[in-house]
Amino acid sequence: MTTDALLDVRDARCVIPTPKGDIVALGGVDLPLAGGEVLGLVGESGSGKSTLAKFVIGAPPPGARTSGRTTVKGVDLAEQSPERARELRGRHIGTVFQDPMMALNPVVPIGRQISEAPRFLLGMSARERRDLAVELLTLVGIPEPERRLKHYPHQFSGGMRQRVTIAMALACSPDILIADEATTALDVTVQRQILDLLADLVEQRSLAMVLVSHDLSVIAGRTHTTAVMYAGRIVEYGPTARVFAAPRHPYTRALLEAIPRLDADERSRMVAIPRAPPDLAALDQGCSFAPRCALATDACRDAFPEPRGGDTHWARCIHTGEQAE
Amino acid sequence: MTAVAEVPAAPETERSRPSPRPHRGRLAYRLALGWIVLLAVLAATAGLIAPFDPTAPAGPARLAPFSDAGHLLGTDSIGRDVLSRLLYGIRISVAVGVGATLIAVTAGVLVGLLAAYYRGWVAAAVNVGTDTVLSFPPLLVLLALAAVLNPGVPALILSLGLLFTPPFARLTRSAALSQMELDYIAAARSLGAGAGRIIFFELLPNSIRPVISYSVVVVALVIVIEGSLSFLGVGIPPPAPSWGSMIASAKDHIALAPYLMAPPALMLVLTVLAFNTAGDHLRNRFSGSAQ
Amino acid sequence: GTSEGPPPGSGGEARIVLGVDAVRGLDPAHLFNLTPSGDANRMAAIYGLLFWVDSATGEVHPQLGKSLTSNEAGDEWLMTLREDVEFTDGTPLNAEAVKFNYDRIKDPDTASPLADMLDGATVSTDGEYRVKLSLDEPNLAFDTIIATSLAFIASPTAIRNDPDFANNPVGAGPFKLDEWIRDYRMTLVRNKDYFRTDRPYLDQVTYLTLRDPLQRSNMVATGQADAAVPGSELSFIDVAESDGMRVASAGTGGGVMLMLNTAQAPFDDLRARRAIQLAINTDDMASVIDPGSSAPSSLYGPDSRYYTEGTLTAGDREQAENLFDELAEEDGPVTFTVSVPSSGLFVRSAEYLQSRLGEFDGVRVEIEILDNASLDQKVFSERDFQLSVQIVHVSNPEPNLAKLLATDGQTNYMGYSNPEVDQALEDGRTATSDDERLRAYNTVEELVAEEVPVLPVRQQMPYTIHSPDLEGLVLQGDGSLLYDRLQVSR
Amino acid sequence: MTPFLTSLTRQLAHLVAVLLLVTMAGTALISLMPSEPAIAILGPTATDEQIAEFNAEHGYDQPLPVQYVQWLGGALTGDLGNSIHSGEPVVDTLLDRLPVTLQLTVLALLLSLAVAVPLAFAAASRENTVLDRVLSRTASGVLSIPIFVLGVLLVYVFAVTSGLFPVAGWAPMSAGLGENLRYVALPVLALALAEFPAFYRLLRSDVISTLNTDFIRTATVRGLPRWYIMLRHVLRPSSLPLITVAAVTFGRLLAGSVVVESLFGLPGLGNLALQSVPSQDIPMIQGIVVLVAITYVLINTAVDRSYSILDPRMRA
Amino acid sequence: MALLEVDNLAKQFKVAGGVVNAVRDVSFTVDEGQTLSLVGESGCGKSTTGRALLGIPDPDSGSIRLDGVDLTSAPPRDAAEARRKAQMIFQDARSSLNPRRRVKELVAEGLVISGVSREAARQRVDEVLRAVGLDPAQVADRRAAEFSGGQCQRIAIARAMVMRPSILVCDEPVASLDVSVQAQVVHLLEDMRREYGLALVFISHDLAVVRSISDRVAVMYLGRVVEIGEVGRIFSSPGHPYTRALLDSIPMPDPRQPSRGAALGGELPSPMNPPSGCAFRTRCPMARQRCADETPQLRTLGDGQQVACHFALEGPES
Ligand SMILES: Nc1ncnc2c1ncn2[C@@H]1O[C@H](COP(=O)(O)OP(=O)(O)OP(=O)(O)O)[C@@H](O)[C@H]1O
Ligand SMILES: Nc1ncnc2c1ncn2[C@@H]1O[C@H](COP(=O)(O)OP(=O)(O)OP(=O)(O)O)[C@@H](O)[C@H]1O
Ligand SMILES: [Mg+2]
Ligand SMILES: [Mg+2]
Ligand code: NI
Repeated sequence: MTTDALLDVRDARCVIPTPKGDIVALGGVDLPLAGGEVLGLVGESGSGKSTLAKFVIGAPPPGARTSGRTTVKGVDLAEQSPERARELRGRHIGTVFQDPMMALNPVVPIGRQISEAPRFLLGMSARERRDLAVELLTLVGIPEPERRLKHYPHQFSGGMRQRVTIAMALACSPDILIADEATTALDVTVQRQILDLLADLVEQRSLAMVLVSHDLSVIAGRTHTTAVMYAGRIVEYGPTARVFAAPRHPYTRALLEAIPRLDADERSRMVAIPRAPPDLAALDQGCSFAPRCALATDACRDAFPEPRGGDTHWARCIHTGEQAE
Repeated sequence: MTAVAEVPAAPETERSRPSPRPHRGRLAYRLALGWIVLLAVLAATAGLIAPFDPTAPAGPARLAPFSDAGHLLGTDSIGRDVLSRLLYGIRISVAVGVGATLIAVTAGVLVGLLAAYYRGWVAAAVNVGTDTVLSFPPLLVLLALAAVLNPGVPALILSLGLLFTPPFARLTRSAALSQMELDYIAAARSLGAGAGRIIFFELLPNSIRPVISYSVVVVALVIVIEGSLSFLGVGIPPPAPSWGSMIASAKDHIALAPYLMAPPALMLVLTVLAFNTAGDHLRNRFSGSAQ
Repeated sequence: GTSEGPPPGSGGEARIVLGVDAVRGLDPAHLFNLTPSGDANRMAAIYGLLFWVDSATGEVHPQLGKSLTSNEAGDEWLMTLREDVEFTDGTPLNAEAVKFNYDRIKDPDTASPLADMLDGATVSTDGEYRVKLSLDEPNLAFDTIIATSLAFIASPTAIRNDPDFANNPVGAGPFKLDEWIRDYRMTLVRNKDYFRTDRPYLDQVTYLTLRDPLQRSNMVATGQADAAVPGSELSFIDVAESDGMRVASAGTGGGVMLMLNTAQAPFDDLRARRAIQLAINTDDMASVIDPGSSAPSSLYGPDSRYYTEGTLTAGDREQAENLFDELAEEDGPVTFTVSVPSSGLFVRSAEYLQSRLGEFDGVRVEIEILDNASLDQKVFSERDFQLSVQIVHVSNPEPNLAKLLATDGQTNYMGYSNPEVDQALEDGRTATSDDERLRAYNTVEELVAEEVPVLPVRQQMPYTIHSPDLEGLVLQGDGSLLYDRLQVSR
Repeated sequence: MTPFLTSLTRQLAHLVAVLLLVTMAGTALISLMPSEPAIAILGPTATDEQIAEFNAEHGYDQPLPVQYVQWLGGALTGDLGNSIHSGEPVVDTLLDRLPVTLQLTVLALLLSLAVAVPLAFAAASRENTVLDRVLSRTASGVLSIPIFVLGVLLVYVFAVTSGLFPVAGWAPMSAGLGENLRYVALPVLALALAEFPAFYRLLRSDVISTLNTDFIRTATVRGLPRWYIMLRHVLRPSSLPLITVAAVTFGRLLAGSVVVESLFGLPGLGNLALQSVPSQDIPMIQGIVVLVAITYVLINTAVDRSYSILDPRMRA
Repeated sequence: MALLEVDNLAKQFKVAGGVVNAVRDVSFTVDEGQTLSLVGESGCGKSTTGRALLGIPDPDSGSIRLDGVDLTSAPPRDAAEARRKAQMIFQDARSSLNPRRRVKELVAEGLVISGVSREAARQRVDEVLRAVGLDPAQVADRRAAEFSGGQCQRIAIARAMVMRPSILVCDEPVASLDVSVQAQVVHLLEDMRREYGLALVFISHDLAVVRSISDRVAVMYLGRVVEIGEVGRIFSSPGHPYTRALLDSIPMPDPRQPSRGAALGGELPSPMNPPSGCAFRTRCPMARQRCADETPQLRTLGDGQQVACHFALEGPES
């Protein structure tokens, strides 16, 4: 494949050793991201979404064995020295994590936290950095930014903290924004504010964004492309509208059905996916969804299916195209 | 007097670290455990395997160097067999270490749990109590209690136990306080469980882990302190062969027979090292899997 | 030690390490820690001595005093003083001053531990420089008592005027107190008005204190100090000599003794005391408790007039066993506790006794280690003990041996009472001829060997370790130095 | 009342309660000891009348509570009585000894921190490498050597054989700083060696856990240089437990680096305690107890306050 | 008479730097077999209300009548007796299970405390474990720490059900679960309710789940109930501007669905110094002076729907 993509991840693998055996958190993931594209990454808890995000930003879980390559703006990071790779990532990729309280150093004033990366990556002077911090705080909608620079993270509400981390992520004017469950810890009303803010920023600054969430509803209205993860692999990939309208993987379908819907009939019965998610330490070579899949056949258990259905919308299921009815 | 109470930091501050390097320090831990087990066996069988009576002179040899005349580690200034004294010394050193720690753990855990459960004035009283003990010059406590109770192993165990109670109380309290926040305590309460039940069935088993790993370290600390006290001449009275008193008396002859100091000092260092290593390992293991 | 050495050097400082500080001050009426490693050395430097006793021979010599003579019977003593001695505050050291000091000791309000020494003595002046001492009971060895226990005279003016006199001592000795920082150091400077214009040689004496005896010797070895009194263990002598240090020593009598409390079971029974005596090989014990030392063969030192080789009985295990068996049959095993202070020599002695006597059937020995306060109380004051270990110096039978063995003796903690011994001591005191005295003190020695109220187990040898630079060390009394003779060659 | 005042009064009440209890327990403990101060002072030759007089003079014939209250009355006016040994005011003696112990303690603490902090950072940032293992094993090893063995070894190596430092003894600041430092060097080294492993181990594990927090990972991911992260982001959050332990250690050393003081003959509080307790110098013992307790409580209060400086979350 | 009657409940917490009014003046009733949901944003006092019902901890003021017994004023023995009829499933199921104890002990604990014999207890434990879909033979001897979130939720439900309560307080029972298992737990609760005629107090911030399970809904904001009523009424015609904003903020799992209404501005106020008057006024599109001066009381709009807003039902434009 060509690398006109802004970000290109190829065959990302990540194995985490634990006392109970090796966990295959990523089992070979490809992920291209074009400029200006908003990609949604969904999947159940433990499916490897965060691991993928961490892989991209170069911070795999401690002790993990990783392989695969990441190309940012045509530069293969694997060919760079570790320091250079870190700099490049810091320069081009901004990251927003789930829990802002965890991502902010509790004992450093937020002004400094926002402006320290430009000091080292862009060589900004103290004055410029201060102005930048004020500008960014204004941008993310924090009132009285000058006064707030000296405040510590605990002096902000949850939503404001998340805005601060977004300001931090934007400090070096990155091209890519990775938001890992950036709104899960927030309330619905605040969640909506933040998602709106992110959408505005993507538009204004023509950023590419990876929006990671376990909640399909969050992905639905906010992304161009959707990738569905299951047990460390992307099992379905395609334009968001098509994935929601005509899911090709039985897992995606099951997930969509399981979402409790506000617009459903009152007192309608919620739908569950039978049986428990797979144990990542004991995957066999077959389709990892097979044990929970109504369509599963012996063929599913032989080998993990290759993507089917074309470049723009594909699914890793040999039953792609078959209807569940 | 060396340390009383390097108070450990609040337990399990580390967030769940899913086992970074599960095999780390295994070998050292096994060696340490092996040493401790060996000590236990030697202590139990000292009477059988010690070649000589530890308090009786073994013939005319005095200050004999190593492996002289059947004395593998030589003889001390009184002419007693160093190896035999070393073996019997395990009993005393370990008895003091373990005994004092047991007292401290029992009292400290009980007090700590009460403070965590009742808070309010109970907690304030426990605070005052532990600070009182902690702010006492330890030497005074040891000397005074020894004078009151007649110096000896029981007095030493008791006073060291008392001195080490506060750190255990604090450790337990902070561990238990964080447990008190958890809903299983509320759940037990809503099922009608009373104070005793909650303290002993719910709090205790969940707060005990940092205490266990710390207590192993305290055993080592106490063994060293016993040595220091003998060194200052206020420890266990002779002829009981504690390692500390062996080192102290070897120091009197350091110019004539410097080798005399090696066996007890080495024994002490190895044992302390073993207990420390075991304590570290337990702490790592507990904080790795305590979720 | 050397007495008259090379041509007198002048100036310089001697740093001397002692074991304890003069915690309770330096009032001569309240002599407490009067050991060479404690206050005896400081007192000797500040007050000087009226008369002093040669540690080895027991002979009395004058220093600040001129002469000390008695009448034939020994109940009238005349002390003649020099006319040119002044205290550093200008007060003359005359008969008045001596009387004042002695009367102060006798005064019950002073509560002086030396009061016993002057029991039955009346002090009067006879002219400005003569003091008359009239004794109720004759004592021909009273000069020794004066030289050992009553040799320090302080300025009466200072005592009268300064309530804190103990901390600001004023004497007529070769040095005077300059600075005293407790537990750090005490600095003495040359007394320019010392009666001998050519002495002292040194400009300054500095005392340091260090508890640990080995460290004291280390300090001299590394040149940090010029002299040290390591303590009671003789084993440091060998170490010091092998490290190139010099040792000034004197073989005196007495030494480490087992004290058997004759007022309490089991040692109220002579057989038990004899059994102990027979059971112990003192040569062996000496070399164990203090490697390199040996057992004394007499109560008196090898250079003493009264010394007779081999008066103390040698051990005999078999007899001891028999005696123990006999006792055990009557009242069960001989059980007793050894009460000792917590320092190495004494603890080792106790351990030695326990381990050696433990080999006999029918003997059971416990050890009790006591801190100083408890030792004072239990052993010395209440005398509630069975066996203890003490060091007793006997450079001359008077006064120490008399204090130890006489029925009312001050240090007779054993509660020992034997009219024969009392008589012999009395005879020794009043004997007019040397032969008579020799006989009396030999009788005492024989009785001690027979009745065993005490059992000497290690010889005594006061000593001071010093660097080759320091010269003129003469040991007096229990082993402190004569300060007007010290000099450094640097 | 403002929250600040409330917490202050609570702390004060705590302080007072602790001090009262400590001094009471001190008085009781001393009185339980079987030997009598009178004999310790007057000597074994003292007569019964002399003892009675001594006891009356010092109030030791009164019932214990009365003795305590009288002592407390004095203590409140800053009069801790006179040592019954030296006759000097206890306060003076304590003030004489305190600087020695204080200097010893402070220097030892600084030295051990100066060694422990860089080593801990070096080991933590290379967790589980050879360097880390070697450092950690060394620390555990040193931790296992009792200080009295350590002290004797140091004396032999640095004083007796090489003559680099004095064997023992003390020189006050007034004797010149150089001289003072020469004397204090070995005791400080002994104490620092004994204490540094605890700091090292604690800080190492705290730095490791800080390094594992999300905010450090975020900082790393943002491309910040390693040294900057260590300095700005790791040091402060990792230092809280270290401060607690350092403070406790400080209090403990003040109360008695007895072994070191006695081995090196330093005129400090530890040595004073070692002399006073066995010789029954009651006012002095009580004085030491008060001094140590006050220091301990004050240090704890200071640590509490320092938390809020280091961790803005704790500022009310 | 209602099974549960709550009147003017209030609870404060002392925290560093001040006092949090976690619950203020909350009243509601729950009938037998009925489900009342408490919804609202994080920190609005849902859990505090739910827990106060069980006395962990007791409220500062207000009354709770369960089956006619006033739990806050009855003699402790009677109150304890009455309280057994109420059981709770905690927000975080895992932390509500003592990790060191075996499942059978956990579930039996309530019975043991109330003096049921060991044998009888074991039977009932097996029974109830089976009822929540766990195989007693497999799970009884394992410890809670070994189970997944969904399984822990089931064990917690079993522990509550074994006491045969007449009312069950469920604090966010599905919030920490994946969508794929959420339904399983919700189904289980509904089955239990049907089978035992259980009343539920269901706490959740997820309105979609609430809609599918409840009869009535109470919406809370900063410690107060701002709206309460039939589930259908609330969802179709919310009276309080906050309820409306809440409903509008919920994302729809449908890329084509346009966002409804305007997003709320402003941040959640700190519960330590809530705004004067109507707490919602700082974020309310229709706030006026009156909202700052006067705290609105619940008033009935009709059909049992009550709203605490001075301008309920008025559109933002008016
Ligand atoms: N540091 C780690 N040590 C061990 N296992 C880990 C670690 N980090 C992640 N895992 C495991 O890797 C797998 C993928 O985890 P990951 O965090 O990527 O999932 P996720 O899709 O982000 O889930 P969630 O929605 O819960 O955030 C899980 O099974 C998880 O348990
Ligand atoms: N034990 C406590 N101590 C101090 N404050 C508390 C305590 N419990 C709750 N609070 C405070 O009371 C308020 C209400 O808390 P509560 O847990 O009832 O909210 P909630 O609606 O359940 O929120 P969530 O949806 O996050 O569970 C919050 O501000 C909270 O910080
Ligand atoms: Mg995740
Ligand atoms: Mg809640
Ligand atoms: Ni959700």
